[in-house]
Amino acid sequence: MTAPLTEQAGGRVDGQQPAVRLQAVSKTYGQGKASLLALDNVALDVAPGEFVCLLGASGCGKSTLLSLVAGLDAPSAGRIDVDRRRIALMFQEPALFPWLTVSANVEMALRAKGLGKRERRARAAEYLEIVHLGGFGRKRPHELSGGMRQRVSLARALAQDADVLLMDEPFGALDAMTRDLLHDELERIWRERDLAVLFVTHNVREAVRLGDRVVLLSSRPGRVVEDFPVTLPRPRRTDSAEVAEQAGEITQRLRAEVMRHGAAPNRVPQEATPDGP
Amino acid sequence: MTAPLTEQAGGRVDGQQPAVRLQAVSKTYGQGKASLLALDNVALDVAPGEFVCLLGASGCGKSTLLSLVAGLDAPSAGRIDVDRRRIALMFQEPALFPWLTVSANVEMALRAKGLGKRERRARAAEYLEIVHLGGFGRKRPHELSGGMRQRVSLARALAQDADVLLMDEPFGALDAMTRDLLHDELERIWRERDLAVLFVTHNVREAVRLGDRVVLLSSRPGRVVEDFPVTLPRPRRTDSAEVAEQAGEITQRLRAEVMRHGAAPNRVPQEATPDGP
Amino acid sequence: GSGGGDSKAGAAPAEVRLGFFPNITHATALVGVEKGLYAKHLGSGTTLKTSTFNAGPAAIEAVFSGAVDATYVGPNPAINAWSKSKGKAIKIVAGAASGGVFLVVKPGITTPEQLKGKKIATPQLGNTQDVALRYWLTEKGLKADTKGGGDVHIVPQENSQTIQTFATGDIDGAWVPEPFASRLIKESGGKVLVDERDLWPNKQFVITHLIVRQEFLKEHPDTVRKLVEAHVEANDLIKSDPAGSARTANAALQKLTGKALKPEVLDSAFKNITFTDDPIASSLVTSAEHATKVGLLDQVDLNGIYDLKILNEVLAAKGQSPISDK
Amino acid sequence: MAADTHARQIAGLDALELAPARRAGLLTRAWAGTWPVALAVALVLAAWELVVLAGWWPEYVFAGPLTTLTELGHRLGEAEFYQALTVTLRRAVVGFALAIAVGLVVGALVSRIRPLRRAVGSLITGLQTMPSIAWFPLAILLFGLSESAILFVVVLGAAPSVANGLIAGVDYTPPILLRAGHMLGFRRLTLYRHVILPASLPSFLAGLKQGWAFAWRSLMAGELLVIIANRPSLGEQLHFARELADSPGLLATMIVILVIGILVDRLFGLADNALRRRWGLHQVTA
Amino acid sequence: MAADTHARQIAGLDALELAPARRAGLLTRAWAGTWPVALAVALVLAAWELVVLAGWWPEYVFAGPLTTLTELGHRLGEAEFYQALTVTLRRAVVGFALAIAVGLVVGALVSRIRPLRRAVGSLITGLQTMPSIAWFPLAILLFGLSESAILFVVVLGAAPSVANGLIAGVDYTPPILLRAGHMLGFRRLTLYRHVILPASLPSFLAGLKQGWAFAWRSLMAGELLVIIANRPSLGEQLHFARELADSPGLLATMIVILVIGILVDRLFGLADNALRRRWGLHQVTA
Ligand SMILES: Nc1ncnc2c1ncn2[C@@H]1O[C@H](COP(=O)(O)OP(=O)(O)OP(=O)(O)O)[C@@H](O)[C@H]1O
Ligand SMILES: Nc1ncnc2c1ncn2[C@@H]1O[C@H](COP(=O)(O)OP(=O)(O)OP(=O)(O)O)[C@@H](O)[C@H]1O
Ligand SMILES: [Mg+2]
Ligand SMILES: [Mg+2]
Repeated sequence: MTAPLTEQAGGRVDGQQPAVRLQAVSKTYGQGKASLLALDNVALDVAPGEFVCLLGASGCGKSTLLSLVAGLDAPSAGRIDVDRRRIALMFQEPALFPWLTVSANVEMALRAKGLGKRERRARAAEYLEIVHLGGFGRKRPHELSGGMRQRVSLARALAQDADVLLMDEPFGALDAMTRDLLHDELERIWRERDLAVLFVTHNVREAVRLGDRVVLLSSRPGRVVEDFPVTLPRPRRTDSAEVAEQAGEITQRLRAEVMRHGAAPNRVPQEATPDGP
Repeated sequence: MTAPLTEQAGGRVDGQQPAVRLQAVSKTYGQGKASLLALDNVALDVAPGEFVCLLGASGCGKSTLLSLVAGLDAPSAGRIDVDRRRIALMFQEPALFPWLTVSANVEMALRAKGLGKRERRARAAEYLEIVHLGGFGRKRPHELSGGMRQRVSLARALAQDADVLLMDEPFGALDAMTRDLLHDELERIWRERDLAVLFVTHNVREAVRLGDRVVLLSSRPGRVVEDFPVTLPRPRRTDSAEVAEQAGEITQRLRAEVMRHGAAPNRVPQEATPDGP
Repeated sequence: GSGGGDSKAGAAPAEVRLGFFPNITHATALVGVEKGLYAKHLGSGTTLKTSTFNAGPAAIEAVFSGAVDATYVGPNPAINAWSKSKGKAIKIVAGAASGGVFLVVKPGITTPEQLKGKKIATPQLGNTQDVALRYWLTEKGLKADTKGGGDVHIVPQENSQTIQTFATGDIDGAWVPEPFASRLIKESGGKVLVDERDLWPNKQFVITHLIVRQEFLKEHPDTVRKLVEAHVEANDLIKSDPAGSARTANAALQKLTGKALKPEVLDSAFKNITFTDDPIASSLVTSAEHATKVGLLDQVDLNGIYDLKILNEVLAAKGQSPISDK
Repeated sequence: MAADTHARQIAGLDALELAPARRAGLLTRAWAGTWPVALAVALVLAAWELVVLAGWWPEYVFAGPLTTLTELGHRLGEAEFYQALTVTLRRAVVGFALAIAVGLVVGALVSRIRPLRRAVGSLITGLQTMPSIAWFPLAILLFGLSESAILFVVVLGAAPSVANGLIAGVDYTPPILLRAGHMLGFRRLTLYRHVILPASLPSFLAGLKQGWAFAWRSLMAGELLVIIANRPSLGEQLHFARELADSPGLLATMIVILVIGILVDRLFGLADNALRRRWGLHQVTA
Repeated sequence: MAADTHARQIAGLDALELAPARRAGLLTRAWAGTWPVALAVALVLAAWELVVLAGWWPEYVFAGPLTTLTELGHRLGEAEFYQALTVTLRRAVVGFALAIAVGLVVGALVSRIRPLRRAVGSLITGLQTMPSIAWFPLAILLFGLSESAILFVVVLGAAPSVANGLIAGVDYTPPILLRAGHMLGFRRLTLYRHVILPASLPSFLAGLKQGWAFAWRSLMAGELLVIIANRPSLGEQLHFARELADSPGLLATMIVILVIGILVDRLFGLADNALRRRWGLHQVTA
């Protein structure tokens, strides 16, 4: 079942070397009876400069996939290749350093580049400006609201200036307005830097608004069940009819997928099924 | 400016004693130059059995408002009265106890009621079932995905069996499907228990889907700028045209409100303005 | 390590390091240092560096590691050092003090028989006073084992603690040296049951003597001679002017410990101690035999522990009779 | 594919830092746990023997491993050693248990009652810095020449650590958990029992470990306080070994103390691992 | 309105627990910080005087507050006291600084290199439980009768605490922060410097506090090792006070030690408060 999908995914690379390539990747957490197959035989390619959105029910393995690609965890089986590039990961939680100011948190991303202190500070201020937090640089994370923390985390990820950007529900805690503004910013930066982006979201419209492709994961075990190309011309708008239409389609498919698992989509399977049905 | 709003809010109580009443509530964080006026002169009533949704830009003071109502923090000015009732608060973060299993986390909510151990366990299992996490009771929080943790937190809040339920972006990390299912569950419980709910969300449709009223907060300082009654008949569906329409209206107003603050809505004001312009 | 011996054998070292305790039984050193006698005899070529120790073990550790060249100590640490090093580490080159040890008991107790079932303190299991008490008890037909059982319960504890426990009634007596004996008498109304001097021939037994590292003795016999000369002069001074010396010693104590002895304790203690150049070899050997008998010491051969040649030369030069190392 | 694989990117130390602990076979794990210790012991023994062979100090000043281990073996063959060990360990355990009880109560009170904290908070560290010997006279006054006097010194030595560990833990309990507990209806004692104590457990455990070290050291000193008939103890043996300038005896006793310390640390290590596993902290650093 | 106001609901202790610290006036705050201490001191003095008045023990065995304070006042009037204080404090600071350096290096290495941890991890606690006197012979062998011997004993006493504090902190560093650091490109040393060390700071600080207590106690014992003429020290004074069964002297010295311990704790308290303020932990428990 996954074989044609792999080709479909691979087909989009157009002969170019993919920025990220997952081949038959599986991930099992735990051992024995309590083990849980989070990802099963996943194949996925992301081309350089491509914006791929990842959709799936809660707990289907999206974050797991990102942390495998980021190299924070090792797959139980399969192979992950990342082109010799810098990877940035924006975590699902803000993951800010509580002992640093907001500005210093962003500056941490600039340290690896060996910039001077003043330069770092100026750059951090720019990024904070981008996420609409100019002026909050001297506060500490605990003085920010949830959405503000998430934006600092975004600023930090952008500041890393990586070639591959992994984002885990980056706008989940933001209001629609701020979200729209940040969509534009993200799209601009993606264009300018020719980034490869792997973007996890629960908002189907957001996925269609931003992605070149929308990849749908099934639940427990996580498998790639569908790969929708989005060919709408950019710039797109979240509330445009076209986006709404394609989002509707994808939602249908998603709904079907979730339903396939029954009303309680997150029940633990009685046994781990290493090779699927 | 706030006076008519107060009446408007108060008007909906229909002579009955409100479950929650905020009168001219202000909240300032910090002191001196670094001080920040998070809430300014907020008046809000929630009647018993009423479902009030709170909308507002990121960082406008929604979480602050909930924690004032919950009594976790004291207002800098004004008065908050809560009818002699139990309050439950579902935090913006999951706030689970890392040393307890998922089930034990939910059971904590049942301790205060003096239930026996076995009874507690059975009840916790029921609530986990409600949030579609049946079978995950023996895992620990760190073994769950972000959305799953949020649902455990929801189960815990529901298990408290309070009269006033404060919820801070409870479905922010969930996919649309799971969200829909949980909307139904929440609505059912709200009905059955005749709960007063104060519900923070960034999803305008969600607000319209669930709320009796949708209250719009402005940004820094947070003030009540608009109070939309939602009179659509229940049961409502998130993707129905009526919900979409009213959500559209509210979004317009929200957009205008955010725009009023300029493109960068979260700039720190040069000076705290205790009494507004 | 050869510490201060930084020159060839025979040549005077740049420094000689002398140890002693800030304790009235070490009055020889206290007076000698206070009056500058050591410095005087050593001359300008060699400086005196003194180290004070709180007790025997530290002094012996310092001698073993070469951190001091000579030190005043009691009989026990000396025997220990001798036996542990199999006769390689030290030599006793002179005696310093004798006497000053008493069995002080509660007023009601007047005969040895009355000690049955009583608790008696000694400074330390297996030390001279402990051995003396045990031996004395066996002579009186009383049993006391090394674990605190028997007719009389022997409680080894530090002397300071004895002062306290005697006052609070936790113990009924103590076999202790000066100045603790005097303090028990003056402060807590204790009575002397035994003056240890009465148990020894000539009422003499060693309580303090001067030991020297063998290596140092081999390398710098002349320097040791000068030390001994100063030592003898200090003892002579004490004998000729006991009252003045007592004050000098007390002043030194004040300097070293921050606290002088009370005058009445000082007087009584000073009177009970005899300062002598004679190490009273017989008492050391007998004490060791006693220790073996009561089961606190393996047979130890003390032959050769004394090297009194230098002392006797110094005494001879002063026209005094030689001292035997037997 | 010429691209670097991640396996290579996170090679070496970092792989060790971040890769999850794969459960290896029992034998492999036992070996992984044993060889470093064996190697360390071998290295120490070799270095020790070398120092002795170099002849800087005579054997009676610094005994070699052979002499020491012979002495140790000799002791291990005697009943008295086991008596001493039993007596000392019993005192240590009883004293430590008392210290935990006292430390818990004091820590709990001081950490939550503000005026009390102002009044005596700093005193806890003050007491901790007080050497055991300073307490001896008081111990004797209060308890006479009895076991209790020893225990008193041990408790005074260890309880402040336990209390301080708890206080540090309480101070660093994440506010969000306190708030969550408050919302669940926990107040005062129940908040303590269900939220603060478990949240402070890691820090408390660290405090316990330090407390054990204090208890043990105080005990070694305190055992000289009351030398009780027919009851030899490790502290006494240590003291006598030094008193008699008995280098092999001293080193043998030190080895015994070290081994006990190491075993106790292993116990704490087990508790700590269980805790970290529960909290989900083992995945990254294991 | 008959409804309960929240102000009443969260009254009492809980208000204290959860209400944010309102900055009161300087005077009020000074008073709030002073009266509990003053009260505690007064209570202790009164109890002490009562015990003495009860006459259970003679004054020379257990001196009363008056005698003791007179003795203390007398000492405070003498230059020697300040000399002793200076000497001891200098040794304590130098020894502690060395111990921190050693503890940091050892802790950092042991916490991150797995075989090393297996090999010597438990040894750290083992060493911590080793009483100071056990080290004396070795100290003298290595350093002779010098200040270095004292410092050696102090470092051996305190470094294990510092190392253990750091290790505990490292073990309890939230994995998410480690991962964040890793993603920012920090590895090994830089990960240590920018993530692990700051994240471990609270635990490390607790370790430092314990380390100070160990250092101080070891120093009090170690100062007897080398009694240098004309260089009085607190440890020496404590010892002689006890040796001579000088009750007022002992109590006076104990007071001095307590006061120093309390002042040092206040210093740590300041550091700790700054830390908690930074981390946003002060809001709830302040
Ligand atoms: N550290 C872990 N140990 C054990 N199981 C884990 C661990 N992390 C994740 N899992 C399990 O793996 C599955 C996938 O988790 P993951 O976090 O990848 O989901 P997700 O798709 O990101 O979900 P969400 O949208 O809710 O964030 C879940 O069932 C979860 O229980
Ligand atoms: N503990 C605090 N100390 C100082 N300032 C704070 C604190 N908590 C919140 N604030 C400030 O108060 C304002 C409102 O914060 P709040 O968390 O209530 O926002 P919110 O509406 O919940 O936002 P979001 O949707 O992003 O969660 C923000 O500007 C924030 O910086
Ligand atoms: Mg996730
Ligand atoms: Mg919020």
